[in-house]
Formats: sequence, structure tokens, C-alpha cells
Amino acid sequence: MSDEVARDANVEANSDAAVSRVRADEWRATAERLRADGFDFLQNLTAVDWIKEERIELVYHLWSYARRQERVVKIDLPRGEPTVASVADVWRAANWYEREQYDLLGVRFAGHPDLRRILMPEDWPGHPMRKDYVEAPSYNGMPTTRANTLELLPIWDKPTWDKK
Amino acid sequence: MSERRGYFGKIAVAARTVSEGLAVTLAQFFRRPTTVQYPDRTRVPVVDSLPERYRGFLEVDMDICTACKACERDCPINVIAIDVEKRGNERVMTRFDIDMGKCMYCGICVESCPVPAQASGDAEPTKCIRMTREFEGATSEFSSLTFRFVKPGDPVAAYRPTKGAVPATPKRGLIAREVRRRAQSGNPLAFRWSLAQQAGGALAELTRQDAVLARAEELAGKVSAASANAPNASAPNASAPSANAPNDFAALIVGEGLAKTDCGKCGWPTCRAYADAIAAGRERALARCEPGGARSTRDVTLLVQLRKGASPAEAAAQAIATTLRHHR
Amino acid sequence: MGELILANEATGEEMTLNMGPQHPSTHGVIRFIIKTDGEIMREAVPDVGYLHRAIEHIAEKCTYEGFMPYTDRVDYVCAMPANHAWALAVEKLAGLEVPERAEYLRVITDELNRISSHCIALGAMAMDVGAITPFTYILREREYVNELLEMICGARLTYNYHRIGGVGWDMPAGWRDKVLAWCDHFAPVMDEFDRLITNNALFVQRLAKLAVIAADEAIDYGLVGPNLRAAGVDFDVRRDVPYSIYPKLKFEVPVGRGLVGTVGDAWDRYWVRAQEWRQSVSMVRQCLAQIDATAPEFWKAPKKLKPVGDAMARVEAARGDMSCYVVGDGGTNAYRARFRTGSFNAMGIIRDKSRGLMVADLVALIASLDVVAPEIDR
Amino acid sequence: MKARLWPLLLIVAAGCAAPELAPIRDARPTRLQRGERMLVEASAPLFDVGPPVTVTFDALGVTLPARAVAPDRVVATLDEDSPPLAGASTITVAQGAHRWTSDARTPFDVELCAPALQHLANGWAARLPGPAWLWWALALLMAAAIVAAPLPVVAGLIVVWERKISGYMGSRFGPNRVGPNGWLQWLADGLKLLMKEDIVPSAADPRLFRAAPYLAFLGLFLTFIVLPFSRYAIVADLDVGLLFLLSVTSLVVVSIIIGGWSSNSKWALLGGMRSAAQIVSYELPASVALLTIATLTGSLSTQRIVAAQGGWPWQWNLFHDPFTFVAFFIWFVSALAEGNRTPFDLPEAESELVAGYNTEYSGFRFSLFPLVEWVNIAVIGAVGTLLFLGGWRLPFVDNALIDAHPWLDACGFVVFVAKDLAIVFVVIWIRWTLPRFRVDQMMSLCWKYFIPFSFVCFVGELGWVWLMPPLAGRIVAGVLFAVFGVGFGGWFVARVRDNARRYHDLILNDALGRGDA
Repeated sequence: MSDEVARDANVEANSDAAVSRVRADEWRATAERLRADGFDFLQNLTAVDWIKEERIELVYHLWSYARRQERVVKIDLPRGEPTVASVADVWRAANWYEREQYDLLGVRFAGHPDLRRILMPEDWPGHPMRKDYVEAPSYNGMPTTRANTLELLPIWDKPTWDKK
Repeated sequence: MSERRGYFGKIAVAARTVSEGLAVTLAQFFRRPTTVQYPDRTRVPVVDSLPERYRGFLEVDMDICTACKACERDCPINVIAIDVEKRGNERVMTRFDIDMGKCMYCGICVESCPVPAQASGDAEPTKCIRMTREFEGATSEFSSLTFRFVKPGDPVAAYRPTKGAVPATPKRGLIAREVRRRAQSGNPLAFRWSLAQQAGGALAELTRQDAVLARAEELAGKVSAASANAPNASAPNASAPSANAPNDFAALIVGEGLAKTDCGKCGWPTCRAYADAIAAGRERALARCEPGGARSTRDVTLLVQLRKGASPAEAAAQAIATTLRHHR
Repeated sequence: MGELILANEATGEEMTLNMGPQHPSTHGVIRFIIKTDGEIMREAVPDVGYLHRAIEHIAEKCTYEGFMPYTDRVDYVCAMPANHAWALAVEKLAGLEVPERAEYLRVITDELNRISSHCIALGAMAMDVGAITPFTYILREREYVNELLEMICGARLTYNYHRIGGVGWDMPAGWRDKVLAWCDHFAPVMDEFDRLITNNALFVQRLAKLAVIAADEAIDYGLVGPNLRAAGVDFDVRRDVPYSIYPKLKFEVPVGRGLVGTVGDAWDRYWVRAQEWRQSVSMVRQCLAQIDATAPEFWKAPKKLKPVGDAMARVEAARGDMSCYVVGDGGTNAYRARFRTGSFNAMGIIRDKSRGLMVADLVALIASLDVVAPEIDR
Repeated sequence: MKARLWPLLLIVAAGCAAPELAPIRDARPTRLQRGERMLVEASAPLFDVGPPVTVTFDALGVTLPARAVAPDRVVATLDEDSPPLAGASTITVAQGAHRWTSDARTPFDVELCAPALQHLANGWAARLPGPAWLWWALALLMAAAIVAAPLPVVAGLIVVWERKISGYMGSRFGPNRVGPNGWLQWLADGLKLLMKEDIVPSAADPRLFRAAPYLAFLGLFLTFIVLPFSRYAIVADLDVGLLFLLSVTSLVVVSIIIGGWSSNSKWALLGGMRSAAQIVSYELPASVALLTIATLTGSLSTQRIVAAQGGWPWQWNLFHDPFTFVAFFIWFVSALAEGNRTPFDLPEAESELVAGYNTEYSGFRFSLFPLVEWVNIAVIGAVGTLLFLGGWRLPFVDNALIDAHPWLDACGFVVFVAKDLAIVFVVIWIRWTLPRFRVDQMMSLCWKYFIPFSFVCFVGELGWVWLMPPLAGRIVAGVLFAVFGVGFGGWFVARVRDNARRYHDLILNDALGRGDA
């Protein structure tokens, strides 16, 4: 357990969340310890793409129903190859959360039982929530944009009315 | 309900609860239904029964618009487009378009508008741009949902507000109705033409308003000449044994409109047969000449319209519409 | 999904049913691959994402204020709490004050919206087990709620009512009386609804002891809101992670008691929602009684909104803990926004719970979890 | 062991003690029409073939000329001018000085019947040249067609009616635009369905797929042969009427299974299988409940069952005794199950199976299934009416009066239809109130509740008829039903009134100035 986590354990219930940073390779052990510590509800999992700093930050929001206490764990991952241990067997809620973050940001969760895309189609190129993601103009032959009347109507105005 | 009850207990509970349910539905059977029979069998028009804050179509009172562009800036999805030009020492708006087909009716533009106004018939104050209770916009043409508050070619001068004054403005909804009517009649054609223009084919050039008008005026002379020939039945006309107006007109259609390939793709054996049918009113489809394409459609429509007695401008409008409807 | 079907069909013993995306009772565009042995399901594998509209991505493209209408679309059945979650998160991030009147108005609209959302949930549940009339009754009531909300904010589903720093409009003249009149009207309607369907022996038989979710299981899967409380966990964000003016209100948190079967069965999930109706009506009444004592200001719009840092706001929506996590980097747009929704987790439990149920039960299970497709996919 | 044997011994003893058979042992049909022939059988060869014979109904004082066609068979003919007959009577056959009489303890229930369509056909068949059976069959077919031709209209009107009821029960209006107040909606719907494309899925079994709807229609069509709409309006008063009803309605099930199977769709297949399981199970309690009535009346003929009841409610089979009362509910719920109506609409459960067995059908073929479903409701109502609710019988009116005044027969028809519609209303009412069963629950309801109860009813009915003196039976039943009617009926009416009064609605509709014009 890192020092920060130990310190945060003293934070009183119902105060703002105690935030701690955990190294990616320590996460699995920390998660198991937190779970045993009473943080039984994985409330949220977010990945944030800090493109300028070349890192992806995973934010785990944990909640303990017994102690009515929140805990936030943040993990930094390298943007190129973001991989972290899966906790799908620690909190079963993590199963779908991890699939979602994998789908949208391309974070790989090692040891996940079923790491497939969940929201996007299976053959979708890229991970859309990455900051450098550019949407392709079409997907499987279907255009992803449509004609914009606001851009088109002035084309009509010009030759029709400028002559007068 | 649960296994706490025995065999007969379950039967009794089922009988009682089912009867209770039946009593509820039977009681409702004798009550007045709640349905509002939109659109025709309501006590008042549904638009009038909506609450004042209802967020329907947007409308802009151009008489009090300051051209500040606050609404355009704050719109989360950019459905408002305003063009402002400087003419002399006053600013004019040459364009104020709102794409109501894309609008999500959030009302943020109304909040950002700095010009307060008081509409007649309203309890609460409103703004220069405001949401109305109008909501019926069902259409098969998506482009007819783009409301154009400045008529193209008819720029509107920006309003100069007096400090603290709340200008009066017409009853909310009147402007929206008028603008919607205009959008429904004018936009689809403009949208199609603009698409063609953007695609860069010949269609846009063929249906360009001034070009079509010029062509209409040119053909108008020929049509009147052809009908002038008609009474002169004795004039020996080489091609037709009994020269009369339809035949002359048919010849005009073949000469000016059709491709003269006799390909038969129109369903008639020859171009002349097709033209005869059009002239006699037996054939109403004017866009069948495949080799002639859009040009043929346009010219045949022009001829037919002119023959009906339409003015060149009317004929041109009709020809543009028909051509754009049948060709892409 | 394709390989799942093929692997299953190859054995020949089981039948694969493809339920959805267009199916009458999947509550939106959801798909299930069901492996059945006759009527009995071996497994139902949910396939979500058909309604994914990239709400979180849009949040990065809009200003903080401009994103508010999009939060309506996170869960269009219960949009007010989503409004509230976003407003709360941004206010927390930027350290903004909210006028007290706005807090009351937020809670009133939240609770009204919770009632209308539970109307859909319970009515649709009755309809999914085959009773159609309760749905029309309760949709009539929802229509009244919609009209009340329409009077205050001008829209029936996508309200865009809450604002960062307050709410968009104050109560219109005469609104309070109409709401109170409706509350009086709704009380007997709830009893009528109970007599028509809640206690009906056939309905109870269909739902009692069906797809029982135990408390630890519910927590492990991250179930929230009525689904969690039906499992016997006495937790409500409004009471236990208090926000807005909920601490000033008296309300009970209904918890599943297994009145007709086991704690945490489908009927309990239904029953908890039916009880929440009553609590919400009482909260609306309390708010309307207290709101007069507040100052008239209802919106303190921030001048400049360029916050830095991150904030998490938890709100009790109709489908439970709807949390919004916002990261700001000093720009006018959020750097990252995340909506954590109840339906997403509820869908995650279906695969486990479907084993051994019948095909007809899957429909009841989906309905009892009250999943709403846009809230799953966002 | 001995204790178990003594009932058997009793039966054997009873058999030994039974008197010898009477010389005249059978006469059929006992319900005759003018011009028809009656066959009287002797228990031994008694007659001389050739010399004239007479057949006398002793209690009625009517004698018919007859001839012996075999040593043990006599055929009597009812003349065009035979006097009216009705009542129980022994039959005496006389030849020369010999007289033979039937068993006085079991008199024949003789009746000179109203001319049912079947009998009219008999009459024509006898007069026309060529094989009589051919004419008879043709005439029957035509008669059935006359009855069945308005089926689509009946179905359509019931559909509109159902939609209106469901609308008002659901706080809505129902169809009210096409035709006078919406009553032509069925026509619009029917036309729409006729004009739709008829799609046969490529993987379906085309022949079975196409045949299934017609089979369903046929099964329903055939039931109309034995439904007595009035004293005269019946196609054929078959002696096995009830059995006939039971067997032809099963054809509908076969068609549903065929439709579900041949669609080659999993939803349709599940629907078909559910239907099969459902009908096979619910045929049992329904049949036993019908047997209860057959036992009470002593006949399977539908017209005879109606005739055994009276015009007043206390003369109906429903209120004959507690067992028939329970049998009615068992039969009614089973009929709902066989007709695939909520709460038993599992074969087409739209929230589970999309549309069940008819998922893949479209256009005209699809329209036949709903048509059958809705006419089936009318048939359920008709069967319920004739078995339990006194059929077309009117108070104060007996058959002789109807024969004398044919407009009374029309009144009987109206009464029958009114009772039929009352049952149809209840069917619809139930559909728009209750949720649906699950497959296993539906099965357990049938096998754990209905089948035991139906057998109890059957045996109880036998006991009631044997043991209860008629007058005492009437009194006991009267008291029971009065108590039940006042108790339950009073409670129910109070509930309905309470609901209707307490739940004022539309406050907001009025406040908003909305609502109906």
C-alpha cells in the first residue's frame, strides 16, 4: 500500500473524496486491499486522455456502503501503450466499465475475461474519445455527415439575387 | 399470494385481486376519456392551449434585431447563421437563417439575446429572438425547415436600441408561421439547385435562373410564331399533311426540346410521336427524353408552359422546379 | 456477437434467439442474443450501443453552459436529474453558489420527473407482462406531469431547465396550485393502480421470486437506485450523500422487503418504485410549502466559467446514482465529462441473472431493472 | 382387500337384479321433423315383415303409421299433417293384435322439431332426383355458407367493439373516425390488409404456410353448423353437437401449430409450441365441464341442451346448482385459453414473441388469423350462452308459441345474440385488465386447479342429479346463489361505484382547456 492510501484511510466519512495516486503495477493489489477494506462499490471508472502530457489517466471512484465514504484512485498510463490490470473479478461492475474505456479510449485491461468493444461496432476504426481521434467521412459506405442547408442555401442566393 | 397461503387460499386471493382489477377497469369504462383529439376535435386549437413558455419554433422580430450575433455565438449546435454587412454608415443583415430541422429547442439563443421585448398577448416579457408555440413542421423536404428571416436580396437594417426601452413586438407565432410558409414554398428548390451547384455538374448551369429566363424569352417568341401559323391552314407545310397548331407545336418541341435520336427510351417510337403526344395532352411526363437529359426536360417544360399562356418568368420557375425534381 | 451465434448453433442442442434491436419490449434499441432450450434460457447476452450518441464526446466540444441541453438526452425519460448532475458537477468544479430558490425548484422538478419516469417504468413493466391498460392509465398521469414541467420550462422531455448557477425560469403564475391539485389527484390514482395491477395475483405470480438479486450481488455489480434498494440495501444518494436541499426534507427511503416473495425479486423492484412515487409526491408538497420563504433570485449566472481541476457530482436519478465527473483544463469547454448511469450497470447483471429463466421472464427482468437504452449507451 | 371389493360386488348384484330388457329398446331420432322417418328397434326379432304396423306415443296419444323393415326394426313416418308432439312418452308398437311397449321407467323424450335448416335440406333431398345424400350434402354446405358468409363482418364489428371497449377502459376513445362513430373501422382495416403484399418467407414451407390460415378459418366455420341461434336458425342439430364443437375447434389449434412451424421463424415456432401445449391441456377441463352439462341434460345435442333450460335466469344451467356454476367458470377460462385470449395469449404474446405464430404472416393471410380469433370470441360467447345461459329461450314462451308466432323466434335470436355479446364483453374486459401468464404457470393452473375441479364438478353433478330431489335442489341452489349474488355482486358493484366516484380525473385537462370538443 502506498503512503498516500494509508494516509487517506483516516479521512472522515462523508467528507470529500480522498484522492490517491497509484502506480499501474500496484493497482491490482491495491484494489484487492481496498475491496477488503470495505470499498465494495466501484461507482465509476473514467479515463482521461491528457494528450499534451502523453498520458492517459484512469480515475476509479470507489464507495463504501458500510462507511458511507468515497475514495478516488487515479492511475497514470503511458498514452502509447495504456495497459493496466483488470479488476473485473474484484468488482464485477468493472467488467463493463473496463470494456467501455477500452472501446472509447483504447485502454487495455490485462486479464479481463471478455475485452470486446461495447458501445461502438466491432469493426469501428479507432478509439473515439481519444483527443486526436478524427472521424472518418464514412463507415462501411454510410456517410457520417449530411448536407447542411445553412451552407447550401447561400449558394442559391448568390447568382439568383446578386444580379439585381 | 405466496406459499404461506394454501391451495384454496391462493384461489381466494386470485379471485379477490382479479375482481378488484376488473372493478377498476369497469369503473374507468364509464368515465370520460382523457384523450385530446388532436388536431381537429379540440376545444381550442392545440397551439393556443400550450403554455406560454412552450419551446416551439424560433422566430426573430427583424424590426428590433440589433445584429449583435449573440444567438449565433451561443448556439451549441450552430443552427443560426447571420451575415452582417456595412452599407454606408449602417449595418445590414443580408442573411438570418435558422435551421429548425437541426435545432434542439433548448432556448439558449433566447437567453443570450440582449433585446427585451413585450409581445402582445403574453404575460411574460420576451426577446427579439424567441420561441413560439408553433410546432407543426412535418415535411418531406428537410430543407423546408430552414427558416430564413431575411428574404434573400432584401437586407434588413440593424435596430438601434434605446436604453431601457422595451419595444412592442407582434403576437408570438405570427412571424414563425409566415417564415415557415415561405420556407416550405421556396427552400426545397433552392436546396436542390445548391446541391447541384456544389456537385459541379451541368445541371446547375442549365437551371440557373437568369439562363432559364433568357431561354424562356427566346422560346416565347417561337411559340407565339407557331400559334400564329396555326390559323393559316392553307399554308403548305412539308412534313405534316394537315398542318395545324398541335403539329406546328410538336415540331417546335422536337426541334427545340428533344434529342432527335428516335431512341424510343421515352416509351414512344419516335421523337415526333412523343412530341405529338405532349402537344395533344396525351403525355404529361415531360422528363422522359433520356438522351436530351435535363436540358430537354427544361425546354419541353418551358414550351408547354408558354403554350398554356404562362409568362416567361412563370414558365421559367416551373421549368426549374420540374427539371430539378427529375434530375440530379 | 457473430461468433457467439455460430458457436451456439453448431452444437444443435440449443436454439439461439435474436431479440432486438427492434423488439417490442427491449425498452429502446437493445439487442439480446438468447440461448434457449425451448422456453428456458441458458443465457441472454446483451448487446448494447445502438443508441450511442457520444454524449461525453459532445461535452468536450460544447461550452459548459451549452452542454446543458445535451444532458437531457442522456436519459430522456428522466432528464431533470441529468441536468442537475451536470449543473452540480460544474458548480462544484468552479466553486459556484446557487440561490436557495433555485435549489427548491431543482428538487421540485427532479421529483416530478422521478414520478413521471417511474410511471413509465411501472406501466411498461405491467405491459411487458401482458397488462396493457395500466400503461395507459399511468401514461395519462405522466402526461399531466409533462404538462406541469412544460409550463415551467417549455418542454416535455428535454427540459434544459437547470442552469449552471440556478434554474432557467421561476415558477409561472398559478403553477404551484396546479402542482398541488395534481398531487391531490395522484394520491388516489396510486391506490387505484395498486388495486389494478400491483397486488394482482397474476402479476405477483409473474414477478415474485423472479431474478432475485441479493444485496452483495447488487453492490458488486454496481446496481444503484431502486434496483439496489429493492435488494435490501438502505442507501439513497439524496439522504446519504446529501446535495441541494434534500437535508431539509423529510422522506423515507423505501427498501425491498420481499412482501410476496424474496427480498430483491422483480416484484420488490416494482414495489420500491411504487413507494418512491409516494415519497416524491410528499417531497414536492414540502418544497412547495417551503419555497415561499426564499429570496426571489433563481439564477446566479457565472460571468466567466473557465474552471480547472476535476469534480464528481452524485445525483439520485430515477434509475439511481447518476454521477457526473467533469475535468476542466481552464478552457470554456470541459476537458472530459463522464456520465455514470444506472442502466449501464443494470444491463451488466442481465447475463448472469438470465440463466435458467424463461423467455417471458427476460422481458420482465429487463422491465424490472428499468433500463432505458439511451442511458445505457449515452 | 375385501373392503375394496365390495363396491364391485354391489355393481354385479345390481346387474343381476336388473329386469329383463323391454321389448322396444330404442327409437331414433326422437326429435323429428315433418316428413322424417323414425326407426324403432326391438330387443328381439318380433315383427313380421310386410303387414302394417303402428307406432304409438302413449303419453301423447299420437299414433303414426309404420312398416317393419326387418324382424326387429320398424320405420314410422311423420306425415305433413301430424299433430305437434312434445314430451316424454313410452312407445308402443302394434302389429295385428301384438303390442310391444318400451320400458316405462325410461320414457323417450319425443319432440316434433322445428324445421332446422338441416331438416329443410332433408326434405328437399328427398324430393329431388339423384342420390339424396349428394343433395343433402350440397344443401348443408349452402346453409353453412349462408351462416358463415357474414363472419368477416361479425369479426370486424367485434374488433371495433373491442377497440372501443379497450379504449374507454384505458381512458381513450378507440376508433371514432371511419364511418358513423368509427363503426366502419373494420372495413378500412380489412381493405388495408387486403391490399398489402402477401409475403411468403423464402425459408418457409410454402404449402403449409399458405394452408394454415384457411385451416384456421375452416375450423371456425364448421362450428357454426351446430350453433342454435334460435329455435329455427340452426344449420344441423347434430345429436353429437358438443363433441362436434370440441373436435372442430381443435382444427384452429392445428392451424396455429402449422403456421408457427412452417414459418421457419423461431418466434413463430415458440408461439406454435406454446399454443399446442396450451390447447392440449385446456381441452381436458373444458371437455369435462361440458360433460357436466351433458350429464345434466342427458344429451349432446345443442338444441336439446337449450330446450332443457328455461327463459328465466333461475332456469339456466348456470344457476342449476353449485357444480354447474363452477363448471361454467372452468369452461369459460379454458375457452379463453383455447381462444388464445389474455391472460392466455402466450402464443402471440407481443411483448415476448413479437407476434408469436403469425409473426411472418402479412396481408390477407395475416388477416385471417385475427378474423378467426375474434369470431372465436363470438363462438365462445355462443357456446356459453347455449350451454349455461339458456340460449334463445324466452320467459313465458314455449315452443308451441314460437311455432304459432314466428316473430317470437326472432326475439329468441335477439336474446341469444345479446347473451353472446355479454360474454364477449366479459372476454374483452378481462383482456384489458389482466396480465399474461407464463407458460409454466398456465400449465400449473390447468393441471393443478382446473382439472381436479372439473372432475369434482362432474362427479358432484352426478351426485346432485341422483340424490337431490328436484324441489329441494332448487331451494338449496336458490339460497346459495342468492347469498353469493348479494354478497359478491354487492361488493363488486360497490367497488366499481367507489372507483368511479373517488377518482375524479381530467382536472388538468379542464384547467388547460383541452379535451374533447
